[in-house]
Amino acid sequence: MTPNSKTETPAFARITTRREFGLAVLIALITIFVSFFDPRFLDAINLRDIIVRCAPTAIVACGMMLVIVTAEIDISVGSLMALTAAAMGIMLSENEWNLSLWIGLPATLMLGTAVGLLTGLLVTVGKVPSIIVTLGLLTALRGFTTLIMGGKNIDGLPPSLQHAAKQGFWGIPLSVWVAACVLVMTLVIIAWTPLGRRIFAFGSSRYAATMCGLSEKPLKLFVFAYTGFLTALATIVDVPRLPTIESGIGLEFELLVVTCVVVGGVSINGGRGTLLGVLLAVVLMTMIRPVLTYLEIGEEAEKWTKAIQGTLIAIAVIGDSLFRRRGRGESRS
Amino acid sequence: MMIHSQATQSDRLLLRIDRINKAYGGVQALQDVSFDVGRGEVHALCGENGAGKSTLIKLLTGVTRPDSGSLVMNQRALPVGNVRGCEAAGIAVLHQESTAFPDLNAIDNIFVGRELRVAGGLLLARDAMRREAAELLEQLGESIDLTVPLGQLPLAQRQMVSMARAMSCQCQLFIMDEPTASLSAQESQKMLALVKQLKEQGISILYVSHRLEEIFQIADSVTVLRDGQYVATHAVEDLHDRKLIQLMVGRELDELTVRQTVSQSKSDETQKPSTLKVDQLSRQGIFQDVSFSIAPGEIVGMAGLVGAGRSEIARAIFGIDPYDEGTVEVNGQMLPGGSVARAKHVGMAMVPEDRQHEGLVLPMSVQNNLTLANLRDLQDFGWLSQTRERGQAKRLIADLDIRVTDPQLPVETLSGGNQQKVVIGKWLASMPNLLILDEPTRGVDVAAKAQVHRLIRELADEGMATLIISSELSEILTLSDRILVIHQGRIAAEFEGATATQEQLLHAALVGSAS
Amino acid sequence: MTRSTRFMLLLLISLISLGCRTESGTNVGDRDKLTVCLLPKIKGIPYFTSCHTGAQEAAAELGDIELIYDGPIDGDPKEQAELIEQWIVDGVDVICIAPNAPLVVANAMKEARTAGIHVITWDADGVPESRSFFVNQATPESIGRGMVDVMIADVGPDQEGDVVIISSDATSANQNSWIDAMKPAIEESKLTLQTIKYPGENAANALADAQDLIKVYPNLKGIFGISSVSFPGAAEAVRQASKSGEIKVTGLAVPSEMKSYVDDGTVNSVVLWNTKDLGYLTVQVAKALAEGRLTDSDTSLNAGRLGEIQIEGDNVLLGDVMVFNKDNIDSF
Amino acid sequence: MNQPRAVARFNYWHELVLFGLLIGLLALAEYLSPGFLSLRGQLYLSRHLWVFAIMALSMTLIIIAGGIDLSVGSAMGLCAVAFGVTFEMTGQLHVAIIACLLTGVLGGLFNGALIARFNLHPLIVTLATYAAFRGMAEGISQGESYSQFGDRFSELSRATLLGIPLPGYLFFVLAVLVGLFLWRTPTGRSIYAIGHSAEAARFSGISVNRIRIRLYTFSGFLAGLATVIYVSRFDTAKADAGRGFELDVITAVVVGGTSIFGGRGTIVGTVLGLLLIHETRQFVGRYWQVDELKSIVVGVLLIVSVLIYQLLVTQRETRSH
Repeated sequence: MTPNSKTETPAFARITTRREFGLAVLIALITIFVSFFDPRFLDAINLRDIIVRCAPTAIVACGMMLVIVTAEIDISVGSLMALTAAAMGIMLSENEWNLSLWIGLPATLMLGTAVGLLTGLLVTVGKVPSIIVTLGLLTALRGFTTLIMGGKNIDGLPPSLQHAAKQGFWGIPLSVWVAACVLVMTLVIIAWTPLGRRIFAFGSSRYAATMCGLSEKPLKLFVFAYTGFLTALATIVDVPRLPTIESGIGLEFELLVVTCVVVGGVSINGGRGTLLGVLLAVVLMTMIRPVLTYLEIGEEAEKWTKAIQGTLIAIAVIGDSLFRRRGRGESRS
Repeated sequence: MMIHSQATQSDRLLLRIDRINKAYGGVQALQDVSFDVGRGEVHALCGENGAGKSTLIKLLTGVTRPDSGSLVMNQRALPVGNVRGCEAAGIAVLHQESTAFPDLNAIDNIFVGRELRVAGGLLLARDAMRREAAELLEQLGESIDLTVPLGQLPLAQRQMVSMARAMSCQCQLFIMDEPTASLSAQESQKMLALVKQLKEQGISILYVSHRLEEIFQIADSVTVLRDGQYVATHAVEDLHDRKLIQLMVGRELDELTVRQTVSQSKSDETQKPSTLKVDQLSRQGIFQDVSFSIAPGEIVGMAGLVGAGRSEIARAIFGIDPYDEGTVEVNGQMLPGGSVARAKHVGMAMVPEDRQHEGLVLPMSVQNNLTLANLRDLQDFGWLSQTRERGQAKRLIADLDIRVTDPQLPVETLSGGNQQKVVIGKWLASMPNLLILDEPTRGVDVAAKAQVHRLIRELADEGMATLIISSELSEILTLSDRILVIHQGRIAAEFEGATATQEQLLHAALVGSAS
Repeated sequence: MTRSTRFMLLLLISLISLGCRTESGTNVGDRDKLTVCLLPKIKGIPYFTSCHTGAQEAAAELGDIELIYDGPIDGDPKEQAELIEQWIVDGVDVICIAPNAPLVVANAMKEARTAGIHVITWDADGVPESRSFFVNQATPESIGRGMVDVMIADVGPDQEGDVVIISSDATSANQNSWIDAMKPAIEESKLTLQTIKYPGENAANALADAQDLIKVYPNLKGIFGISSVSFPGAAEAVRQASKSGEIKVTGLAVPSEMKSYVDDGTVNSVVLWNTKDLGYLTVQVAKALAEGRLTDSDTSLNAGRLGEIQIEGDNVLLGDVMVFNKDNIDSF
Repeated sequence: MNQPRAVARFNYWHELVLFGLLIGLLALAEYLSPGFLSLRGQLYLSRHLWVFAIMALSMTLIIIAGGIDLSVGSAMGLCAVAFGVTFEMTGQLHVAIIACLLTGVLGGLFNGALIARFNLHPLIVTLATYAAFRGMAEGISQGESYSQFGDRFSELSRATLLGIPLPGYLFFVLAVLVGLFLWRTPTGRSIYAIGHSAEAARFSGISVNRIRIRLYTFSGFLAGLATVIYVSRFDTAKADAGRGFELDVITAVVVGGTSIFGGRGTIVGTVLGLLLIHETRQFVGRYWQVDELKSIVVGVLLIVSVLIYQLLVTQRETRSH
């Protein structure tokens, strides 16, 4: 950054140095590459499948993004997803309590929000670092879920819920509609509400925020509660799509979500990141599995799946920070 | 004690500061300070570093609260310790350090914390904010890309955005803390024009600056603080720069031109090879062609305005920052750039400007801080010797007269002066032969300051080559054998310590050449 | 800093002195009762829960048995070994283990035997010298072959076409051993094994992989879902793709879990054995072994409601794998 | 500063609280479940501890220096595969062990180089290598396990001397060395300084980057060492070795009083944290016989231990102002 560059940076240069651009190019390249091998990759049904799989990750990533923007982290969302799934199953299943949807779903959402709120309280009032709170919850909630499920899977969710999750409306499952709503809602929060601006302001500079008289507690309580709420929401719209509710639901989901948010360009030091970047990262991370299937890489190569995923994450994150280093270098300490 | 022209009409009076006291730790930052600011005037606040200006600003903006005394604005008491409350009362501030949010764009920076809203306060009035931001910036004569994060904008534009933020809240009193410190001459002129414009709109301005010519250009009246105490308020017509400097420094200038401590004649020592030799040192956009040398036992002062590049030169010499061209030689040994360890190895030591973050590890004990820079000298067969560690800490505490009851206490519990002595002591333990001191007495009380000065002189007499950077001219004049004045990254002038005067230094620092 | 030296020494000494109670181990629970530990591969999945039900039944029937059912909730074989070691210290009477990875737990099992505890394996065998008997419902060979046979039968014996396997993790020992048996069996048939997917124990990934496989291989005739997560996942994918009947899904699962898929024809046959009987028989064997009623040379055992059970060498035979379909699934 | 000085200056509150908790737990356990404290049983079951414990040492150093290493568990997987592959190729145990340690060192060096040289956030770097190391291990080994390393090797982790398993001695030697290193060497002191303020450390002439690289390399080395014990103990070298260990290790270190933000922590604390978690798991497993409870109790213990400490600290701070 030379101090005398008063002229505006050319729009093209500005776009190309952004994370979103890099991700979009990567997604495009991969798509072109795989559809060269197998044009069916671009079939509507496949694209629909990929979008459906993106939905739950995208929903929770919206909350996680805000958490990371405030320079905190929440690694308990996977276990929370299992807990809310179990709670939802127990409340709604015809083999269990068989409650009405109008009671069961709000109760599930409240449970998720409550756990998020608890995290927020421990972080703001209890002053326990968020990584520790959520690491504790990661193990504790998983154990608790297994305990209340008592070694059984839960079937018999209301058919209306299952139908909404599988077929949905106008051929698009409920989760996609909900994800779209959540994305819009989060976008509104970020761009159109004082709350969202303050969350970013706080993450950008704690010192400046204090000088402006912003207070920390309500912001952090909100981001954690919001993430909890969204996790419950993702559970409600996505889990009925699966064959059954088992205690392993959401295993390593927290890693996926955090990875998406980080790959999407949200700074782990807070303050910086865009929803578009996160969304693109979700798409990128989700499309790796189907891409490998479509490439028909064969049985032996299948065992390299994790290595390919890991390398891709490493390249996306490390390569990008190296690339971006040149543009910055100022104003952060 | 109050000499200021009492504004008799109460409607002429905007802000009354009445017998304010504030102490940090053991240091009295403000002591019984009282003065008034009139409506629609540009009121300059002057004083050397550590005089208490920043503390006063923090009190006025509600960041901290006074220990005693009252602040009255528009005949109503200011809500002390409440940022929003002070803002609502009509006080806006342009901070010295950037309080901008580097990741937010200009619009958000202007409005964070007091957003314009629609829909019953739920949503942001984005268009209105954008419009208003554009208007504000236009008033300021800036065309800024409103969508770019502020961190990517040049410094001057960031400053303008902060300015716009301050102006957006319909303030009656605008506090500007060193607004031109990091601006070029041209940009500074623009800023000054703005100040005049604001004044015409009937806004009072409390203007803090070290640049005297600016004060004479725009201020109506001047209040001088010294060592936390109120000195005087004068109408600017009654002052000239000499007198103002004298008020700030607190002594007659003539008195100062006579060196208090005359060092031994160095003439025979100039034959000795110099301890430090800097040749053609340059760093793109920061400093250029810096060449000088320091002989053993010599104290070289480095004067200049804040932001002139003094600290950056020192940091580059010490290996904290890289440099592009030139060489640094210590005792005949070439130093590779960018390695503090190497610099330490050849006997260089540096007391950095930012004591709290760079000089000390605050939560660590005094003893551990005192030994941090020469741990390797305290080891027996690879293990730290506790006896020797304790011994060294004890010796340094005694030698430097550090006031601490127990060396195991965290260093953050000490007063500023004692903390500074710890930083110096930490380096003395490694027995350097070249000491760089960056603002060695900033925020240090008078008694401790004198001790530090004596110490520096003693060390030089023992043969230490010393480079002192200070914004306090009296300090430079008192201590230095030779004085370099830095102006916009270059050595603008060189003076003999024995003959230089404050006026000469100021002139060189402001104008860039010797008078 | 001498203070801290003293402090650390103090800590160390008190810790050591604390531990110094030299009287040796006591036992869990009631001494009059026989303590039998049932160690599943994974605790908390329906398969082992239903084995547990059978075991409880036997324990209640036999009366003087205290049954402990515990195992790793994440299926970690390391934790199985740790549980065995814990039980050695507790001094239980019999440990019945379904080893997740035989080698990992072998040393612990041997030590348990040295400590005088009877060790038997069930559900899957361990290293032979580490246990006295294996309650054998199926070997990896018979499971793998069984699944392929069922698939061939479902697809039609002379049909050509593609099949795929959806396993668990690439490192899952059981699944890998079944795959080793399945490959030659598929090789011998007219079916072609296209690929193997490893979604882990993740239901969403299993469903996704199955969906993609259906799209990629148009000539796909069958999917093997060989974990408790991938079988329902594969069935669900076929159902959602409305290919029930066209693509056959088979695998290992507790019948009740797959009932809805069998009912609507997505799954013709589920390969398994009677899990309740397996748990029941295991406890029966444990009791007989502890009371000395069962020795190495025996060829049969009276196992309560199961009647006379064959013993072949050190294998107690529950019977071979069973195939559940529309006709008989309701009775389980 | 005239609050009771002796109280404020005592730096080992957390360790003392942990020690109290440990005693309380042991007493409760012995009361509820007689025979819990038998020396033989305790020593025998201590074998559950060593693999974690060894890795907790380097994790303590890294966290004190303000970093974190999420990749240690995955590094173990990679080391195990390196061990297995080398043994299969050469049939030589010592070659396999060297390969295993070397893999760990290289993995750690890779982490350290990225973090220090390119100034990347340790959480991001090790999150990436967390996935990459495990994936490479699975790919190279094709999911297969290696075994049959011989009885003598297997004996290595099971043999005892005076009732204490050999890995226990290894751990104690390492713990004492690392503890002394941290407490009594220039570099150890520097690690604390870096954790509190990397900038101030740099201004004191401490080679922050070099120390960081060495710490992560050491972490990788200990992951390799832990793998050797792991492989010996379970007779199996496989890509899934050490799955989930990173969280267990971090939990132990944090329960042991090391601040996740750096600058504070001791090896004594880590040892106490390890013991507390170990004994809690033992007690829960023995008393309730419900595996699910273990994770619940350990999770709650983690949160509560830090919560109590934070409450104590904030209280002390408010009192002193």
